Amino acid sequence: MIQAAEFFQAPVVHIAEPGGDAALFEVELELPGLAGRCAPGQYFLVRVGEGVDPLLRRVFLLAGASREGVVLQHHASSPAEAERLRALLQSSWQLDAFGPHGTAFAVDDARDALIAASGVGVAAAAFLATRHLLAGRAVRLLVPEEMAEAAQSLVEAVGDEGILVAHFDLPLEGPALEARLAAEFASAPGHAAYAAGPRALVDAFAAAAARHDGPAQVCLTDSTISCGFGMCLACVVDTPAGRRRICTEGLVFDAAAFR
Amino acid sequence: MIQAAEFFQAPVVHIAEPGGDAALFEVELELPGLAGRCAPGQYFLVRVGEGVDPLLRRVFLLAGASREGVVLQHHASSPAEAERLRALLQSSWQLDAFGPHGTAFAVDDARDALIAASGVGVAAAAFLATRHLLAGRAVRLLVPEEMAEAAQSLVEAVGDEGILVAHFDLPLEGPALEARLAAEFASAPGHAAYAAGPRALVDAFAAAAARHDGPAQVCLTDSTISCGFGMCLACVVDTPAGRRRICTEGLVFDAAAFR
Amino acid sequence: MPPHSVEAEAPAVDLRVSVGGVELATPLILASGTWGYGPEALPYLDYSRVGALSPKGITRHPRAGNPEPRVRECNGGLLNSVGLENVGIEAFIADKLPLIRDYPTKRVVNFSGSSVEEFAEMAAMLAVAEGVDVLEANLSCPNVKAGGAAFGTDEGLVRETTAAVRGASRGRPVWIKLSPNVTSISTMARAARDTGADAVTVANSFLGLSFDTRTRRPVFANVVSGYSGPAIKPMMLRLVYEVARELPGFPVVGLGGVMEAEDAVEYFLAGACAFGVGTAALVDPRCAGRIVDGLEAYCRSQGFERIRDLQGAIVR
Amino acid sequence: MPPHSVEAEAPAVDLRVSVGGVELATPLILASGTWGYGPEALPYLDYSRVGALSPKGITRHPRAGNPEPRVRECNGGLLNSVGLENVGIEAFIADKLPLIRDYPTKRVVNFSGSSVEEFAEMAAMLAVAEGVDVLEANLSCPNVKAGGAAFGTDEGLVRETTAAVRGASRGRPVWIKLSPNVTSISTMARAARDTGADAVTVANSFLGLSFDTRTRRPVFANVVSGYSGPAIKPMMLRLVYEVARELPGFPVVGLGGVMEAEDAVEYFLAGACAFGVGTAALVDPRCAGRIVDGLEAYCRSQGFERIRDLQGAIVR
Ligand SMILES: Cc1cc2nc3c(=O)[nH]c(=O)nc-3n(C[C@H](O)[C@H](O)[C@H](O)COP(=O)(O)OP(=O)(O)OC[C@H]3O[C@@H](n4cnc5c(N)ncnc54)[C@H](O)[C@@H]3O)c2cc1C
Ligand SMILES: Cc1cc2nc3c(=O)[nH]c(=O)nc-3n(C[C@H](O)[C@H](O)[C@H](O)COP(=O)(O)OP(=O)(O)OC[C@H]3O[C@@H](n4cnc5c(N)ncnc54)[C@H](O)[C@@H]3O)c2cc1C
Ligand SMILES: Cc1cc2nc3c(=O)[nH]c(=O)nc-3n(C[C@H](O)[C@H](O)[C@H](O)COP(=O)(O)O)c2cc1C
Ligand SMILES: Cc1cc2nc3c(=O)[nH]c(=O)nc-3n(C[C@H](O)[C@H](O)[C@H](O)COP(=O)(O)O)c2cc1C
Ligand code: FES
Ligand code: FES
Repeated sequence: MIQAAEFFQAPVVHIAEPGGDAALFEVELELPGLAGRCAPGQYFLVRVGEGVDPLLRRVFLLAGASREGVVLQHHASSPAEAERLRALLQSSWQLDAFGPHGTAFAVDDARDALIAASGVGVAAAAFLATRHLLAGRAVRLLVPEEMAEAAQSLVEAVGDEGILVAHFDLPLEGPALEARLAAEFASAPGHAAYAAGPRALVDAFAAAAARHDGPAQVCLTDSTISCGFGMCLACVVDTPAGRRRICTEGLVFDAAAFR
Repeated sequence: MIQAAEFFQAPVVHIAEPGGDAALFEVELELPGLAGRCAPGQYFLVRVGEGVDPLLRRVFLLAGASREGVVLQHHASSPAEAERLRALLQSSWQLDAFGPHGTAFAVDDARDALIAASGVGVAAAAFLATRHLLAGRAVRLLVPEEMAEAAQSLVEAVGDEGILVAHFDLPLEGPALEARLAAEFASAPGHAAYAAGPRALVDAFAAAAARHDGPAQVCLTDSTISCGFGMCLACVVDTPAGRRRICTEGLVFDAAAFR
Repeated sequence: MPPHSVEAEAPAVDLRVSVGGVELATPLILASGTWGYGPEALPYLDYSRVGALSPKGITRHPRAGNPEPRVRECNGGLLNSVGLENVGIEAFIADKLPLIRDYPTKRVVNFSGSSVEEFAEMAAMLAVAEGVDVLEANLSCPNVKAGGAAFGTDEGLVRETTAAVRGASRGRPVWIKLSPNVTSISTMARAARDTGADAVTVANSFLGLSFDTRTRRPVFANVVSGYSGPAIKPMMLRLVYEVARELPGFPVVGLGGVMEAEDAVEYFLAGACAFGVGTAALVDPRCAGRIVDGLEAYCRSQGFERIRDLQGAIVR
Repeated sequence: MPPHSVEAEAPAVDLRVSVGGVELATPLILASGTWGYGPEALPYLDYSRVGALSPKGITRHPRAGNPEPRVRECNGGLLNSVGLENVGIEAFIADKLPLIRDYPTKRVVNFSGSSVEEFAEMAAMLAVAEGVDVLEANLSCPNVKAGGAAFGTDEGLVRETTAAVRGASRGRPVWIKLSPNVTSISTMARAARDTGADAVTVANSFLGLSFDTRTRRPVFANVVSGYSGPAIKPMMLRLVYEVARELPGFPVVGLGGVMEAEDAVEYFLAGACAFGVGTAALVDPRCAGRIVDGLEAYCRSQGFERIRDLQGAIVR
């Protein structure tokens, strides 16, 4: 379901480093009353600073939403870039943010969940996990080894009885991850399956989900988003179902779109 | 006397707005032990932010120096630009600052002082006034009307028995100011005379000082400084004594240089 | 007669401009390529405050465009190598044009041919398509037949292409969008004017490239890309200034790095009669409304009742 | 044999490069106009880590240059209209050259003539002046006799001027500094190469202008100025890339917007054999040392023992 996104001038409550990846950072924005309209897989387009460098908006993925506001995570191009953007955020009282934007995961919380995530995708996965946990379902969250600790702390913030964090020590490219994911699917029949991360993870997940008997969706978190408003065609990808603009027709797609 | 300037990474202690001119702002930097080397009329070349906009360093005039550090004032091109630079300063823990740079006023504190100042020049004037007050001399500080309040508060910070702030409500360009300054000189025979402000004030002061029987020096606070290191020739002015680079051979000159 | 404004004290500013006989409600033109085909930008702006919309540039046949990545920021500018992905002229006329025909603005259709003949063929199709107000030939694309050099960098080709488009346009206004990568922009503008152009758009993006120093590969598959945005404004202003000075009275649409109303004022002072906004859309599609409002406020503060009087209004 | 480094584990990188036979200790050249005549920069850098110094550009007679203001920042770039203020060639040779003759670097003397004859006359003087290692003719200045168009924008003039300077240089190396404001930079580079240039410097600043929208006046008295700094890097890289591709093996010194070591690496990948640093000096004259150190670290991390092997080392 696509929520009507809006432009907000949102005060910055807190800036933090979630850990696991020095290019990642987290921002809490004061946006009361928006939680109901925010769903996992969606994002905000944030203008960092008011100058010409950085120029374009940055994708800040939704990592959580509460009565007071939203928690977002951004994956910068490098740790140095993350530090630069963080410094600019510190100096702005209010952030020009457009969202909640893009398609969201259709959360089937009548099923247990299997979630694979990497990088900033782990934040979307944690948000997703809460929805299943609140419905009393079990969640298996699979992340790369270096993200395990960060995933654990995200999950602890949510109260983690029903959630199990497992990790893999495999490159995202190559057949090994696809095989590992296929094994995960085999031991999770009928589960609601989700993936959130860079294209390599999404491709491996979509391939492994071929014979899965439950819903399988993907969220492309590390694509090159330029305008984010569906106007410039910089984010277009080829899918079996035709050319899609990730920024407006995604970030969430059915896994079949990437088989 | 030209102090050997150095590059410092100086923590920002405090950022304030002195008032009187929305394009002015003040920064306190933690630079212990530098007070002895800082003299009125000198400045720091400060890199604001680390990006390409702003690109060149900005002139931050010395407004005071203590055991803990220095107080500097900057005159931005507009109130909006001042706000932009202030926000960038807030986000930097440490400032890349080069100074104390440029020539300084030769303070003749055996004489009472007559000081004319405008804009950011008022900060240099206050610093100068303290040197005369500490030597038990009287100081007459002449500023434009809109700066009177700011000058008063700067002076109060210094303990103001011996100092009288007078103000003029005249444009800096045109003969009226020169006439007023000539009258001031007439009633201040033998005083040490100083001016700090934009070129128009300096020219009027230099002309009025023609028949003054005491030392008269000027400090050009609003020139277009580009590199500040004497290399690019963007700040060159013609003076009767030949072409001078304001950034390294100034900001302080003998008043005769502008007659 | 300018529309009489309700707020008595703040006299309305007449925002209408004419570009070679084409009347625009305001001088702001949405540049081709950064506002989609038109509907994508609808939620973010009021088309009645937009002088004209240039949809995504079209080619004779559909193009998938270049591989990823297609955009890269660099020091206050934007490098793009989208590669003119578009639905092709047939699908544009059949599917896209009908969607924007009723927008309260003018439609300046930007098209790129891979040969002079193809430019003429496309012009003939656009000349009879309903809802096309202006034909804008993009001469800043490679001439495939002649080894790929851009049409806009060869004076003879500019004459030949303009004449061919003029000949096929059945009287519809023809604007020629020039390439900025030339020694003498006024020579190219004169060539276009003398072979029938009603105005020139100055200009398309500069050629630029960038390497990823980690992988030591070019950022883009095509290596060379188009450079636009704030970083190119001073150079584009100089190009507009030269054309306006060398061809007095000939209409110039100026664009390159317009983000705020003040940037647009500089293009007027340089001699442009209207201006385009491209890269700024990517930063904030609401910028169109903000810029026109800012221009209105600027005219009031400077005592201009008609915005067109700003054109070339340099104080010596 | 590269100088053996003391720290055994971190193998020293051989930073020497050759530009058309001129051996430089490192590939970094201090570009003309932003480092003064040389002594002004001494407190901020170690000249033994600088390949060459180009002092402020000189003209046949002293010039006071343009009125204030002479510099204006704009969106990540710098506009300058200093107007070639300089002491003139006689005073340069008599008073300035002696000060830098013993610096542990090469001296690339940049000079601008107002006619071909003047270029030749100046070249003859520099050919016999002690301490001049390279003559760099700045063709990006206006040809006063021929109405002020820059030498570097006319192929015939490039040939004539290069030949005249070559003829008068008594065998001293001649570099031709080209104008970037041209349709085909490789045509100009070929013209210089074929008439005796040992290398080309690509390039001088782009033409740009800016208006003060409050006063509606041009910022500079001369209206048009030179645009440099980070904002021009992608365009200059494209020019260097084109010259290196069209004239394989012909030495190119690339410059424009180099602020950090990574920027210099891009110029090497584009095909330059050395690079210049101009505007960055104004921001921080210590940048020269920082950039060379950064390049050394980059070569180590990428496994290059000799920096010259970086030239054109693109991974396809
Ligand atoms: C100065 C400049 C600015 C540019 N700005 C933009 C821009 O801002 N946005 C944008 O989308 N593109 C832009 N382009 C890209 C350019 O319009 C397309 O990329 C170009 O039309 C294809 O040229 P290419 O070298 O990129 O080859 P590709 O894009 O890789 O095209 C592949 C092949 O398609 C064929 N082809 C190329 N052009 C055409 C054509 N016009 N019609 C039919 N077939 C063609 C040729 O055989 C070409 O080799 C710009 C190009 C230049 C030179
Ligand atoms: C692309 C470009 C880049 C430039 N970059 C720089 C730069 O970065 N730094 C810098 O200092 N200048 C630079 N200049 C300025 C340029 O070199 C001088 O300004 C130029 O030489 C004078 O041309 P002008 O139009 O500015 O006239 P002015 O500077 O106003 O010169 C006044 C008059 O002096 C005479 N004159 C002009 N040039 C010469 C000459 N070379 N020798 C003798 N007499 C002359 C002419 O009669 C001219 O009309 C650049 C110019 C161009 C075109
Ligand atoms: C992403 C992108 C796509 C563009 N597509 C086109 C196009 O299809 N046709 C065209 O003539 N120009 C195209 N342009 C060039 C713009 O219309 C404009 O001429 C140029 O970017 C300079 O203006 P700006 O700085 O405001 O963007 C494109 C520019 C960008 C950034
Ligand atoms: C203030 C200033 C003065 C310059 N003076 C000269 C000059 O005298 N002669 C010359 O050939 N180039 C001159 N240039 C151009 C630079 O040498 C260089 O070619 C250009 O600025 C691009 O490099 P950059 O981006 O590193 O500055 C000057 C540039 C600046 C900014
Ligand atoms: S990023 Fe511009 S269309 Fe998706
Ligand atoms: S500002 Fe560069 S020499 Fe003074």
